Amino acid sequence: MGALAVATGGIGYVQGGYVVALLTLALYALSLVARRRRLSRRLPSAGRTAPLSGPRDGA
Amino acid sequence: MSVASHPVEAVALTGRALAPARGARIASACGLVGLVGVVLTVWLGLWVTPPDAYMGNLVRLLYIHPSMAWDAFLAYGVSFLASAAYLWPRTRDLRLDRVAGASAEAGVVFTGITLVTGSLWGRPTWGVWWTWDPLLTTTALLFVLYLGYLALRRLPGEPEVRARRSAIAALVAFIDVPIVYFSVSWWRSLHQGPTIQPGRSEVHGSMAWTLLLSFVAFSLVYVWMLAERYRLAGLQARDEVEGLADALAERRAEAGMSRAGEAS
Amino acid sequence: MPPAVVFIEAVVLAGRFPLLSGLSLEVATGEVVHLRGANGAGKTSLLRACAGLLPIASGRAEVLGHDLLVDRVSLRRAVGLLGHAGFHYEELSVRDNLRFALRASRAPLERAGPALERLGLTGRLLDTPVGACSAGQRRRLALAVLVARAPRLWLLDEPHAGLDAEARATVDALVAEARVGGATVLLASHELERAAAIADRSVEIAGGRVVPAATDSAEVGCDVA
Amino acid sequence: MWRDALLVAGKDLRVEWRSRVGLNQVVPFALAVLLLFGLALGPDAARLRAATSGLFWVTVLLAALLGVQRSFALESADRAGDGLRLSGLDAGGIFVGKAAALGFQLLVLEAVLALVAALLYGTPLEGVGVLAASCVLATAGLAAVGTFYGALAAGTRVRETLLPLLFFPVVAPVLLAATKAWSAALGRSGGGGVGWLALLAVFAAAYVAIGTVAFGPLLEDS
Repeated sequence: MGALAVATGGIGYVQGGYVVALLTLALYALSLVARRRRLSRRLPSAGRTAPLSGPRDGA
Repeated sequence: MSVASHPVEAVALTGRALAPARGARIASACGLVGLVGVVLTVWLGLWVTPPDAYMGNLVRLLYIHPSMAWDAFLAYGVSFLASAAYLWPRTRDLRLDRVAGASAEAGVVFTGITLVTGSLWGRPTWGVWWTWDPLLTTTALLFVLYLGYLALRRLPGEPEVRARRSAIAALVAFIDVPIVYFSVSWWRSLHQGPTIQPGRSEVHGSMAWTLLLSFVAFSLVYVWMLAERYRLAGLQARDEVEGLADALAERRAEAGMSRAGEAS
Repeated sequence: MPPAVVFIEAVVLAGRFPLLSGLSLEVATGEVVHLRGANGAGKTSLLRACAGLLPIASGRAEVLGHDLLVDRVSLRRAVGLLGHAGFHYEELSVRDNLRFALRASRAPLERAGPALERLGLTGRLLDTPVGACSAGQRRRLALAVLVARAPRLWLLDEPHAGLDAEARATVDALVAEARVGGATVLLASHELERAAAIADRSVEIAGGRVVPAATDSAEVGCDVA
Repeated sequence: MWRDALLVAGKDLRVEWRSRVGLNQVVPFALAVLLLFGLALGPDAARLRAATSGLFWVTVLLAALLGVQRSFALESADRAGDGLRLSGLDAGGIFVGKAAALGFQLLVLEAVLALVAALLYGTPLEGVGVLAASCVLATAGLAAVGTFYGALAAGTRVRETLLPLLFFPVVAPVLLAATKAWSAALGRSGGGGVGWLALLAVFAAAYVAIGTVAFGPLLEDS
């Protein structure tokens, strides 16, 4: 890396910085969307709540 | 008793009530505008704006590094406020805990990028990958601090217990920030060393606009990430509650089985 | 007199597992109730919930007039829990452990002596660290703490377990004395005859709930009023 | 509250007196660490003398961590933690009591360590007033944060690894300020020792206050 910087007046570092920043943000964003999709597929329709006491099952 | 009088009912309720289409639309709008802003910033930052007389092309990092640091501190600030609000009995609500967690996670991502771009800035400028610059050092400490916070959040347990524990940890972590910054900058002033002063080279014309754009764009990205992570947390909470209903049914069935055992 | 313990559809969670899955029970002051049920039915969880150690996820739970959903801490000085663990500090002696427990719960220290005698903890034993004591002796110490504290609500989780004949008789006597003294006792035990002898009524717990014992009538002497 | 604190501190110190874990294990551990630093930084006296305050305080931090783990191991044996909760002691009192007991043990350790460090690294101990003051203030901060995070981590199964991760970043300023205060006292770097003491005092006050207030909920969950 050091040699690259000297030759191109530091542009290597700048590009490196941009790539790291954008790549990390993109990866994180994609992981969020992916996890949300996977979970919302697994959960049944949003409407169903989970009433706690539950129906009296003949206790 | 507020609507969130106890965790399980509230989680089921809020999981559904809070993701109205309107909230989601605003979030994706922020995301989109943010994305456009970022693309514009990159285009302007890398190609359009002139290299700086003093720093040459390195000044282009100016359009990434400071806004990342700003977003990190913004994220930690939001996490702190949400945690403080959660701890305040009247405004105690599990949604606040989810906001605190989501914002802290985004904060850690931004902090990581800040550190990398900071050291990339330092290498050509001072020949070292790491300088004990007060801002950079504080950021590094925050990075470790909030990694601990996230580790704490991932521990299993009751939603209420986990929320309270995380809120207190967030409080403690955030109070440490000014103390760290103050002590480090004082320590640095004892023996002067290289520090990042963005304002040193005078910023004019297109540079200033690009800088402003980068702040706005990345802040919008932060908002989108916060909203996205928040909705994910909502789903995760509902996932827990979903499982609970079956667990309750199973547990009650045990009563029946033991009855059968007794009868036979 | 208001009932000592009122649980209505109480749910207590450990992570996602419901320890209590909607338990309803009412115990009058001065009553001795025996909790029956298989292992893992929820007896210990009920006792720990009554002591305010477990958060009530939903339903209603009031012990000695304290609503557990609002405040699970202030009732603890009036409650005595005898669990499988004695809450002792291994390195401290029997005497120091008792003294610390009494001072911590603001009980008068002079009751320590008689309580130790009552449980047969005397002589050299007093100065041996609890870590060196046998399980039976540690349980006697836990009982001594309870006797000295004389709480209004006794929560006994299998008090007879691990005790010799003489200590078991002492436990029965202590429960009788507690009732005379106006205290309420919840007793979880697998020793049905012994428990039935000292309890006013018996309740069956299964699947984290109180279940009407279908075979009540068949069991002799269970519902002695 | 103070009565409860005294009671809990007395209990912790009596357990320590009976078991002597602190004396038999934590102090030797700290001495070993000092030796390791000596080996690591090489025999030349000038460098060791320059680094004395830093090495001393890193060792104290490591010992403090062991002290916190020991302090909460007491409460998990035989579910003594439940006993504390059931006794109805004031949560703030328990916090101050346990922190005070831990702090006292740390101060004893620091006294021993200071002498040994002076010996090993050949640093004459000057400005003992500032040295002692920074020890007291820093220890107060370490004990407060340690006890606080000890309770936070006590309820989890991963407390051995979670506690260091939470503890060290938060006490970084204490390490920094205490080291600088010591260097000033030992005449190594410029003045300003008093300023660092002020910072240590602010840190200790802040975390004692937070601990006293937030300890109740923490104790309940662990």
